[in-house]
This record gives sequence, structure tokens and C-alpha cells, in this order.
Amino acid sequence: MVSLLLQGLALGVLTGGLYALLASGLSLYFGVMRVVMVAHPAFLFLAAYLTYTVHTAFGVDPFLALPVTVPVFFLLGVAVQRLLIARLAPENVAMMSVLLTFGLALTIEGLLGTFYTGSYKSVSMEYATRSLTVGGVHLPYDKIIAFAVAALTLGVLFAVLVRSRFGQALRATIQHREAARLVGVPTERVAGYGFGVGLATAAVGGTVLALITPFFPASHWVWIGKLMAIIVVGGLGSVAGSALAAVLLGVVEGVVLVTVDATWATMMFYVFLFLTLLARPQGFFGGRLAHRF
Amino acid sequence: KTDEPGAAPTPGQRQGPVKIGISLPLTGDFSEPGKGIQEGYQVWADRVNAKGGLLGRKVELVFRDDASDPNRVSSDYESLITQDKVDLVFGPFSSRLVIPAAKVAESYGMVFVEPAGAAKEVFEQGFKRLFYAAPAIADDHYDYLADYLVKLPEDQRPKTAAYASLDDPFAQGTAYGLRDRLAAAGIKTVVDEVYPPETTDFSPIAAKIAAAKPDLVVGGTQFEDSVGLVRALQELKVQPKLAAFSTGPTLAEFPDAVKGAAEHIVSPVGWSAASTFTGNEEMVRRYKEMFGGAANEDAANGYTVGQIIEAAVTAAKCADPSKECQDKLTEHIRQGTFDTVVGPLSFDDKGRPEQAHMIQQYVDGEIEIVLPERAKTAGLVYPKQEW
Amino acid sequence: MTSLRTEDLTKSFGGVPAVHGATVELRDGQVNGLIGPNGSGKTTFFNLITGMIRPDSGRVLYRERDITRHTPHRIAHAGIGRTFQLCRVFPRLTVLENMLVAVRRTRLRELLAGLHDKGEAERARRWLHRMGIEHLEHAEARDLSYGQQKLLELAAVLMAEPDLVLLDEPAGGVNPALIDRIVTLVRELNAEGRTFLVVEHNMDMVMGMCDHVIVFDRGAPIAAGPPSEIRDDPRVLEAYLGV
Amino acid sequence: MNTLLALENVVAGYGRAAPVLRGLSVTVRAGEVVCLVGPNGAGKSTVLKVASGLLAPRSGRVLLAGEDVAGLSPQRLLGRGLAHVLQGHSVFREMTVAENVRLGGYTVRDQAVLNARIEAVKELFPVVAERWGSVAGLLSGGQQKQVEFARALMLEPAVVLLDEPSMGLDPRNTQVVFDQIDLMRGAGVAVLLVEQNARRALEMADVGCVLDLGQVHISGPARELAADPRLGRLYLGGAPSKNTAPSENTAGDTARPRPPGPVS
Amino acid sequence: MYAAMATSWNLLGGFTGYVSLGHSAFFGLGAYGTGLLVTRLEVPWAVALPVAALLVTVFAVGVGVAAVRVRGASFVIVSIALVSMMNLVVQGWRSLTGGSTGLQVPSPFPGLHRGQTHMVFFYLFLVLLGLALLSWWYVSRSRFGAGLRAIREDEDKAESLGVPTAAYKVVAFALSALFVALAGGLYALWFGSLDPIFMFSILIGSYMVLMSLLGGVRHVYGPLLGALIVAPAGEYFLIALGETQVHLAATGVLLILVVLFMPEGILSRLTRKRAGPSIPEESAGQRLEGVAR
Ligand SMILES: Nc1ncnc2c1ncn2[C@@H]1O[C@H](COP(=O)(O)OP(=O)(O)OP(=O)(O)O)[C@@H](O)[C@H]1O
Ligand SMILES: Nc1ncnc2c1ncn2[C@@H]1O[C@H](COP(=O)(O)OP(=O)(O)OP(=O)(O)O)[C@@H](O)[C@H]1O
Ligand SMILES: CC(C)C[C@H](N)C(=O)O
Ligand SMILES: [Mg+2]
Ligand SMILES: [Mg+2]
Repeated sequence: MVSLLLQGLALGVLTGGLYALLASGLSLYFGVMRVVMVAHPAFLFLAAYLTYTVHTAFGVDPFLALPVTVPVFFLLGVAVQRLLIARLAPENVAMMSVLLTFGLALTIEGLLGTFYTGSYKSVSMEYATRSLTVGGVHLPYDKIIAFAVAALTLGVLFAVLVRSRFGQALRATIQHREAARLVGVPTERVAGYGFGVGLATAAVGGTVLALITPFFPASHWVWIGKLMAIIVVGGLGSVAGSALAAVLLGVVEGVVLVTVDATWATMMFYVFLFLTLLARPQGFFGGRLAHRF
Repeated sequence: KTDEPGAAPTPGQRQGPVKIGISLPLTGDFSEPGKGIQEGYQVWADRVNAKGGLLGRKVELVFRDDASDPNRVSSDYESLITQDKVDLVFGPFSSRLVIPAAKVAESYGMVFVEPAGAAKEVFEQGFKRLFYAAPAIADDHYDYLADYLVKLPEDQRPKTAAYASLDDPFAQGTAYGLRDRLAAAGIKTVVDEVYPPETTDFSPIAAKIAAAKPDLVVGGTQFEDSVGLVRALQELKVQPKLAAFSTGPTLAEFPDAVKGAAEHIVSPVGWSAASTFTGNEEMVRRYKEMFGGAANEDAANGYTVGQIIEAAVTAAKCADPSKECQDKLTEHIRQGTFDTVVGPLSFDDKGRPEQAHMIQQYVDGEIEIVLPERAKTAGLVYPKQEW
Repeated sequence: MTSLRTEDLTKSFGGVPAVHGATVELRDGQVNGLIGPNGSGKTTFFNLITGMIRPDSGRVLYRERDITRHTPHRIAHAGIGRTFQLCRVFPRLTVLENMLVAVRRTRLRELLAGLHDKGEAERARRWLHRMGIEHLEHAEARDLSYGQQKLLELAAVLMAEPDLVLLDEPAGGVNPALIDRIVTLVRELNAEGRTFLVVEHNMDMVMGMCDHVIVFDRGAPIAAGPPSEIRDDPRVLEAYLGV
Repeated sequence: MNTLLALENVVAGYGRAAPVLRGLSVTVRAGEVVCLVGPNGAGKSTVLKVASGLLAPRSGRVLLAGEDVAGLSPQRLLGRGLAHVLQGHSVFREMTVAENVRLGGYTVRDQAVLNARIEAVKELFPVVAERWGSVAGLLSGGQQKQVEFARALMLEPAVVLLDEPSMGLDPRNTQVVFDQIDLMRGAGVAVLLVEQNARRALEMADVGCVLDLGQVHISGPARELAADPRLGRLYLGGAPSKNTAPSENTAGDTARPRPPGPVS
Repeated sequence: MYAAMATSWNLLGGFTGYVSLGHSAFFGLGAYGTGLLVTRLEVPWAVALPVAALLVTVFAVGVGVAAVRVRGASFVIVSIALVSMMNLVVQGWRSLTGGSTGLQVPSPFPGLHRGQTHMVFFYLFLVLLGLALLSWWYVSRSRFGAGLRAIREDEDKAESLGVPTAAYKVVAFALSALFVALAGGLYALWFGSLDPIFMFSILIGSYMVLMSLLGGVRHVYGPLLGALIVAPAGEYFLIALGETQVHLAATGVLLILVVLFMPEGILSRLTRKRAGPSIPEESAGQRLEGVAR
């Protein structure tokens, strides 16, 4: 029983890392531009499909697809922001963006279905099915890889957002566009890049996902709820908060799964979501949302 | 339970093609198998038309896409029957869609032969005109495997079994059918897990199974989860003597998705490309001509529906929506035995087929039929190799 | 009689006190001024009184009733109305609708009463008339100029017939001609028996309008008295006027 | 003195609505403070937005150092030495005071220069230094305003547009701001100032313009405008001098004698 | 049916600006509630329907208390989570609800044949739509409605004017849930087969939103008009482009276009054109006259 719990815990931590990676883009969009990106999971799977294409066409390791998918997604993100998001009325970006990106998600799903048909695709590598055994606890390599990639990506993201001039310009743009323009920030370009960075994380996430699980066009639905729950628990918009929440929920899920059952494990995401709302609506880790005068 | 036939002309006098109405999940969750069924129907129609049609009338298939949505499937059949005035209807894919669809067909008094509604609940709705065109319902899919395991000598028999099943009537049906048989035979159930379709991470389930160290692992699975489970089991170094998964391994994508791990996995299968049942060779050939690939079980099931209707229509000498004709067809199907690509089929009074599924196993990377004795192409490997 | 009394009201944000042991008493029927340097806690004080934020300690008494920790709408029902430092109206409602939002009583029958209820609409129009913006009744509030919005905000607050009105910088950003108008109004309303507490940096206005002035510094009152006294109080001169 | 900023016959407005500015012209020379006054909604802020490139005019010219810059982006104009402090609150609310001030120097590449200026503004506004690490959106209204002004001072512009810089500031800080404007004028900067604290502003400005309904009604030397009784009644309020037009605002006045003159 | 649902949704969304993608939760609960009462307790359908709807309303009050604590984007996320959660509950609670097998509800009019049944339900839905429209109209001209609209514009401000915002929001939430639950109950009786996956689908919720938005959330007939456009359009896409998944993409694109170009809806477009600028122009002099009384 103890070893089972340990195993559940270990798996939870690793899976949490994956969740953190997948949710990071979501926090980014929201944190810096108040956009709720329902289409993020759809983009994840778009990336997974692209990885699949690169992998099957050239027979290379899925991670070698990244040099292709990351820039492509970055540009795609810039385009989405410039052509779609930027046109929303500023008063209710948060709400309207949900609907807009919902439409985007449907569109992507439809197109994936058209081009790749509805059948399951998967990218599996020999190394992805092995595991490392430490003290009786098995740590699957694919999960370890996912965790490492997640940590790396989040690190880079954090550096970009908090440390760099670009990050500052990006945040300034979101908080007061006119003022940002007046201090010399090219706001349109910056907002576009910001979105691009978010989608670039989707490219990375998609590749990892492709390695771990088979997918078909409608796969993204099951992820929306989970990822959204993560970013709310973490405090909307806080990249660091959602990373912590992701690991927390990953662990809870793992432990509940081994001790109770799968339905409850999935339910935990929503239970935590509602608990968060009741206890601390602004989320547990982030949320220094400024008070209004 | 009342019918509302259009202007019913006297049987036999109908002219023009025989229109057959079909709604299928061509998009959405079930789109892949839905397509397979569609292809099976098309291959059948193609063959029938090549030899002159049904009762001398060409067959015309009218397809609708229900997007895997039960609400849509009903309205599709509704409009196929009332607006397109089709002569016959064929069933959709998946137990989930079959039930609402059958309701509509039933209320218009249409005979309803379906290719993919295996869950036992389908047959508990009191439908009088529904028939499942495959060898066995979900609960009986593993019958041969159960027989085999139970008959093993005491020292070889698995002692413990772990079950993990998707929350889906069909997938659960298969796993529980086997579980109940084995439990009755004294094989202990050590894990019995149900997971919702939202599950994305199977490692903890596998961890649970790993902790129980079972001799037998049974997955009541569709595709995605079968891959997830196999991988997770492999990663957590669970080494059972036998692993059985429904649906997933029967799809062409499976071995690739799990890489080497497919070896020696068993699953129930209702059809085999190599079998010599009536018309099978011809179907496989035509399928290859029309669609270029190898036929799969879904296509075969679709084809089977066609074969049954074909036989019934020929015998009843009618193909129109009138009550008399549909009654005749229903009566005939209930009484008769039909030679199909999945073997001879007959039905009980609830529409359940009375035969059994074969068991397949990956042996040296190829799918082989290992059970029952009379159909096998290779011997069952037990215990399986490690993955 | 005292209208409002706060006792040792304290609130800190992240360890930094914004209001610190503020004990203040307002007498009924007076126009009170609240002045103090930027960041001395005036707006926070308003927020504490109206229940928008909760005090760490201390009490708020309105007409001798403890209203500490009541929800803002209950406090509004009790008869305290306020405006915001940056004026806030409902941008996409019409001026009249803005007025009708204000409710003092919540009996079900009144809630379901039609918006076009004659009596209420008439009352709203009278207020608008007094502000000189009744001709804008059907305009959406976002189309109003800043000064007009300020007047509308004030009118809406008064619609609920509050007995104590808290104004946060009513003159900020407002054209001087309108400032005079606001001063006149405040005096008139005061003559009708309403009590005011006005935060303002415009000294002309404060000195000209108030009966009593309270000076805040670092979250607590450092002086209080009639304008003429306050003007010459050395502590005030130092803390506030910076001389 | 040479003209640094000039708007000529500018027509401008928002969206498809009727224009807000209807053929407006203003000129600001180096070392001169031009003050725009006028009722709320007259279009004062709009003038500044057109001048800084936030709003493209529908017609007319915007001349910066003699060159037509109408329609150029604010970034470009910033590069040519034009700075604009917005009306209301425009701090980056969820960033720290430090980040806000640093962003003011977004276009300044030289770290040494940047740091020197940071020290200078900290000196000027103690609150900026005190609250260096605080989230700007949580400061009080007046404190935010100071941060904004400090942010604008990070650049050393040739032309400055100020939209009600004293709004919400206490007397001491108002004084700091006006002193700063004076300093800039001394350094040869052209200042276009919008103020509702009109008497105060006109006292220190060189030229005053009264704006109403999108046009300049009257313009002239600031002190003369301030003394014009008609203007006083319409736009400046009846406040200080009892010798100007009789005020209608008598309800309160009669009860209490007004204190003479501004206080600080 | 969609018209009735969209109008009900608008009771919340249109007034308070709280966009809920989760109303299908109440739809599903209404359906299951009615279905369970009829099948398990053999309550006559005419009783089961209102009883179930009332139970759902009570439940909605509970959820509402937690859900309306967050604004904007978080609320949308919560509403999505609610649907997923209900889906899990209904699926997991196999013994009561039949789980993934679904629930079969006998037709309330066994004597009628199908066409007649359809007509009966058509009229029943029409009645429901009428009720929903009536309540919308009634609320819109009450002070309660004014309060709700004020919440949409500025919640804190409304609170300071004495509007008990939390209570108002919960009431609006529950009222709108009541109507959606009634629609769900009718649906259960009409359609007869309930499947958790489809009863609790975000798609249904988003259809309600799409319809309301398209028609115009600020108008009584907006959602009705939207429903009249969206439902046939969906059918059309499915039939015209059915073979592949392109129709999903088409729906997605439609949603995007609506959000981008008609966020206020068709009716607003039409009416606004006529209204023109609402501010009378006047110079400072005239204004002063007004001020001086
Ligand atoms: N929500 C908050 N979180 C953290 N600090 C706050 C918050 N609200 C106010 N403060 C701090 O409390 C102090 C007092 O602020 P307050 O707004 O009450 O000042 P004020 O007297 O209204 O000033 P001003 O004249 O500039 O409007 C300030 O230092 C401010 O930074
Ligand atoms: N972003 C905008 N969109 C539409 N109309 C606007 C916008 N900004 C201002 N207006 C309108 O333009 C007119 C002039 O506005 P402006 O802000 O220039 O006035 P102002 O003179 O600065 O007034 P105040 O003294 O109140 O700041 C007003 O009628 C206002 O309603
Ligand atoms: C055998 C399969 C084709 C059956 C199908 N998956 C069902 O749900 O019933
Ligand atoms: Mg303040
Ligand atoms: Mg302005």
C-alpha cells in the first residue's frame, strides 16, 4: 500500500509537470492579455498532428520536429492575435475571447478531421516505453522527458516574461495600451509576439503529448476542463501559480486514482476548482489583481 | 408502437431503386469505425448492384452524418423514413447511437438490422425489430477465452485477474462478461477499475494493477485507452501471463501505437480476413478494389448487415416500407439462419445473435485467430512473453 | 446628534497601514471636509465605511448602530451613499436607467415594479433637473462628458435618498464652472438636512463649502475643526500644504 | 522663438461619429507653455491625442519641428522628442512602481543615463522611492499620478503634452508638478498643458487657449485671459476675485464668506 | 427548443453579462431529473417536469453562490467545469442514472404516433419559449432588471448604490437555470434517450451563447432570432458539407465571424443605425444656462 501510494505520488508529480507545460500557455494568454484561450488544447493537438507528420514523413525523432513546429506556431500565434483577437472590443475581451477561441477550436478540429481523418494517430518511440526504477518506484521515461521539457520551457518562459525587456513591454501593453504606446512600445507587434510565445508552448506541449498518448481530432475536449481548472486554482494569469497548481493537481489525481477510482480522480480537478472559489476566488498562488479606485 | 406508413403501395409493384437509409457517425467520436461501417455497406451495395440489384431493383444507399450525436441520429432516421421515404434502414455504429435510432425505426415499424450495438442494454429495450449482425453481444465476446482458461490444468490456470474498463456500455460489457465467468470459476478479481472517457493518464491505474501483480490483465477498452493502458503497464513493468483488450488491438493502428508491446495481446474479434465464410473472400477483394486497403472488422459488420437483409428480401420478395413487408422481413430474420462473412448467424427473440466471437492474438507481429479450435490459424501463446 | 462615528479603525495592506487607528466623528447636518496628502488613507477610509473593504480592527457606527462588516448594499440601505475618486457610472445604461438602479428599500414588490413606474421616474427626473442634466435622460452614460458623468454619479447616489453622502474628489477633473455648481448643490442639499463628507484637494472648494474639516496624515486624523482654524494649524500646514 | 509643435486646421474624431475637433489650430514654441482650458468634453484631450499620434486626424496638418507628422505612430513621434502624459490613471497597474518608471525609459538604451534619471525622479517624488517595489495599481490615486509623471520625466523630450497633471494631487505635489513645468520651460521645452485648475495654470502659462465644441474660441496671453470677466464666468468659475462678474452661486456663498485667494 | 433555451440563457447572460458555457449542465440535470422521476418513481410526467426543474433550480442556487463569486473569465471557466463535473457524476452514478448506458424515458403519450408527438412537443416548447420571453420582458422593465444590468456594467458601483449584487446574480442564475431545466425535462420526455456525454456537452451550451449573441443579447427577441438562424444553418452545414468534418470548421468560422463583426447582435445593428448620436450639442454658454436653472 505504501509503495503504491509512493508510486501514485511519483507519477502524479511527473504528470503534474506535463500539466504545467500544457497549462502554461493558457496562463500566459490570460495573464498578459486577458484572453481565455479555449482553443489551446486544440492547438496542442494540431501540434501533435504536425509532429506526427514530420515524424512519419522523415522518420526522425519527434523532438526534431520542434524546430519546425515552434516557429510555425509562433507565427500562427502572431497571426491569430493580429487578425482575430486584436479586433475584439477591449471592454469584454475576456468573455468574447472565449467564444472566439471556441470557434477557433471547432475550426481546428474540423480541419484536422478533414486532413487526417478521424482515426487515431500516435507517435511512439522505443525509449518512450521504458522506465527507470528507483527504490521500487517506476518512473516512465516518457513522463520524465515530459517533466524535463516542461521545466525547461517554463524556465525559459519565466525568463522571457519577467526578466526581459520584451516581457515588460508585453505586460505594459496589456495593462494600458495607450500609455505603453506613449513610452515607445510597439504595442501591436508586442501583443502579437506575446500570443506567439503562448502558442509556441503549445507546439512543445503538443510534441510531448504526441509522444505520450494517441490522439484524434476531438481529443482536445477532455483537456479543456482540466487545464482550465488548473489555471483557476493557480490564480488566473499567474504562470508560476498555475505551474504549482498543475503539480498539486497531478499529485492529487495520482493519489486519488490509486486509492479511490478514476472517476473521483478526474472529479478532483473540479472539486478543487470549487473549493478554490469558495475559499479564495482569486486563486491560491497568484492573483494580485489590482483593486480598483 | 404505431406505424405511420406513407402511401403504401402493394408489395412487389415498386419501381426504381431500393433506397436504404443510413445514418452514421462520420464525424465526432465514432467517426473512424463509422467510416468502416460505411465502407462495408458500400462494398455490399456495389456487389449487389453488380449482379443486378435486389429483386431486380438497384440499391441506393442514402447516408446521413449524425456527428456521433444521439439527438441527431434520431432526427436523421426520422427524416430518412418520412421525407426520403426510404424502403429499408440499416443501423448506425455504437450501442449509444443504436438505441435512439432503433426507437425511431421501431415506431415506424421498420426492420432494423444493425452492425454495432453490442451492449446488452440494447436488447433490453423491448425492441421487436432489431437484430445485431455480428456473432455475439458484448458480454459474450470473450466466451471462448473464458472456456479456454477455465479448462486449463489447475497449476497453469491464472489465479488472479485485474480488470480495467472504460465507462462505456460496450467496453464494460466485454470485460464484465469475462470477469463474471472467471470469477465463477474461482479466479480472483484483484483489481476492478472503471475510468471515465475523460481519463488521459493511465499510469496510476497501471500502478494499481502493478501492486496487485495479477496473472491476467483484462481491459474493457476502446482504442485510445487500450494504447494508454498497454503503455502504462509496460512502463510499470507489470508482467501478466495474459493480457486481453477489447477493440483497440483489432484496429490497424494498434501495433504501431504500442510499438513492440502488441505481441501476444489477445482480443475478441467477430471477423477474420482469412476466414472462408460465405462471401468473405469476395468482400475482401472488392474492398481492396474500392478503397485500396485491407478490410477491417467494422466493414465486415456493415457487409454482414447487407447480407442478412439481402437474404431476407429475397425470401420475402419485397423491399418497401409497408407494414406487411417489414413484418415479413422481421419474421424471416427472426426465424432464419444466415450465411455471412462472420459465419452463420441466427437470432433470439430479443434480436441477440446466438454465436460467439473468435479470439485473436498477435503472434510474431501478425494477427492470428487462436480460438476457437475450428477456426484457429495459430495456437494460443500462454503465458505471453514479457513486454 | 452624531451621524457617523469610527472608532480606532485600522486597515493595513501587506503590513503597511493605510488607515491607522482612525477615530472620527461627524455631526448630523454638517458639511465635513476630509483633506490630507496623497496616500494618507482617505479613499481607504471611505472604503472601510462603506464596507467595500473590511477593517482589521475598529468599529464603524452609523447613528449609533454598529455597521462594521456589513455588506456594501446593506450600508447603502442604511442611508450612506458614496461617489468614487475616478467617477463611475454604468456606461451602457441610459442616464435614467443609471438613476433607477439606486435602491434604498428592497421589498419584493418594489423590485418587480416596472422601470416605467411613474413616481420613481419622476423623482429621478427631479434629481436630474437639479443637476442640470435632465435633457440627457435618454443618452447612454458613456456618451456624456466627464463633468456630466460626475453630475450623474452624484444624482444617482442622491436618488437613494442617503442621509450621509461621501464624495471622493468631486471636483477632480471637473471644469471650474461645474465645480461652482457642485458646491451650490452640496450647500442646498445640506440645507435640506443631509450630512456630507467630502474628500478634496481643491482648497478653495473645501474652505468655501465645509463647516468642519478633518485632516488626515498617515492613516489617521491629525487635526479637526472649522476651516478657518484648520487653515492656520501649523501641523496641517506642514503635513498637507507643505510649507 | 521657433515653433516646435503646430496643429493646423485639424479635424478629428472617434470612429464614425461626428468630429470632435473641427478645424482647430494651436501653436507651441520652444520654451513656451500653452495652456488649453475649456469645459468638459470640449475636445482638449483629443487635441493632445492628435498631437502625439494616438489619434490620426481626418484632415489638417500636425507639424513637429516644421515637419508634417500627421498619422505617424506614437513610437515614431517619441523618437522625435515628443512625450504625452495621459489624463486619468494610466500607470501599468499590475507592475511595480520600479517597472513603471523603467518603462518610461523604454527607448533609452544607455543604462547609465537611465539610472541617473531614475535617481532624479526618485528625488523629486519621495513616494516613488518609498514605494519602489509596490504594485502600482495599489497606490492611492494621487500616488499613481506621481508615478505617471515620474515615468514621463524619464525621457528628455523637446515637446511635452500634459493632460491635467494636477488632478488628484495634493497641494504640495501640485506645486512640484508646476515647478517641474517651469523648469522644462526654462530648458527650452515646448509644453502644451491641459488643466481644469485653470486659474492656477493660466497664471504660469504664456499663452492660453479656450476650447469649446472642438474649436479655439479665444486665445491670447494667458494672464489677460485669466482676467477676462466673461471668460471667468463661462469657463473658469466664479471663484477668486469678487470683482469679476457676479456669481450666481450664491446659495452657499452668502452663508459663509469665501476665504480670499488660493491657499498654498 | 433551441429558441427557448437561448432565451433562458439570456436571462443570465444578457442582463448580467456573465457568459455561461455551462448551461447545458442544467439542461442535462433537468432532463435526467425528469427522466429519473418518471422511470424510477413513476411520477406522472406533468408532475415530474416541474418538480425536477425546481430541484435543479435549488441546485443552481447552491452552485450560483459559489460561481458568481468570480467574474468574467473565471466564471466562464467555472461554467465549463460544471458541465464536466455533472457529466462525471451522472456517468459515475451508474446505479441511479444508468451511467454511460444512458437512461430511457418512456414517451408520455404512448397513444400518439410519432408525428403527433412531435406536434405536441412543438407546442409545449412554444409555451416554454413564451414563458421565457415573458419573464425576460418582465424582468427587463423591472428594477430588478435594471440592477442586473448595472451589475454587468460595474459590480462594485452597483453594490455601493444598494444593489445586493450577490443575491441578484444568484436569482438570475437560478431563474435562467429553471427555464433551461424545463427545456431539458421536455427534451427528455420527447426524445426518450438520455446519454450523459451528450446531455452534458459544452457544445449545447455554446450553441445557446452563439444564438443569443447572434441575435443580440440586449433584445427580447434576439436569442429567438439567433436560434432561428443558427439551428437551420447547423443543419445546412451538416448536409452540405457532411461527408467530412468540414462542417465543424464551418460552424467554428461562423462563430468567429459573429464574435468579430457582430458582438452586439443583428438586432442591435438594425436598431442602432436608426438611433444616431444621442447627445444634443450645445456650447458652454448654453450649458451654463441649464446649470444656472
Ligand atoms: N488595495 C490596496 N492594497 C494595498 N495597498 C493599498 C490598497 N489601497 C490603498 N493602499 C495603500 O494605502 C495608502 C492609502 O491609500 P488611499 O487610497 O486611501 O489614499 P488617499 O488618501 O485616498 O490618497 P489620494 O489623495 O492620493 O487619493 C496608500 O499608501 C496606498 O498605497
Ligand atoms: N475614445 C472615444 N470614443 C468616442 N468618443 C470619445 C472618445 N474619447 C472622447 N470622446 C468624445 O469626444 C469629445 C471630446 O472629448 P475629450 O476627451 O477630448 O474632452 P476634454 O475636453 O478632454 O474633456 P475633459 O475635460 O472632460 O477631459 C467628448 O464628447 C467625448 O464624449
Ligand atoms: C463491436 C463493436 C463494433 C461494438 C460497438 N463498439 C458498440 O459500442 O457497441
Ligand atoms: Mg484617494
Ligand atoms: Mg480630457
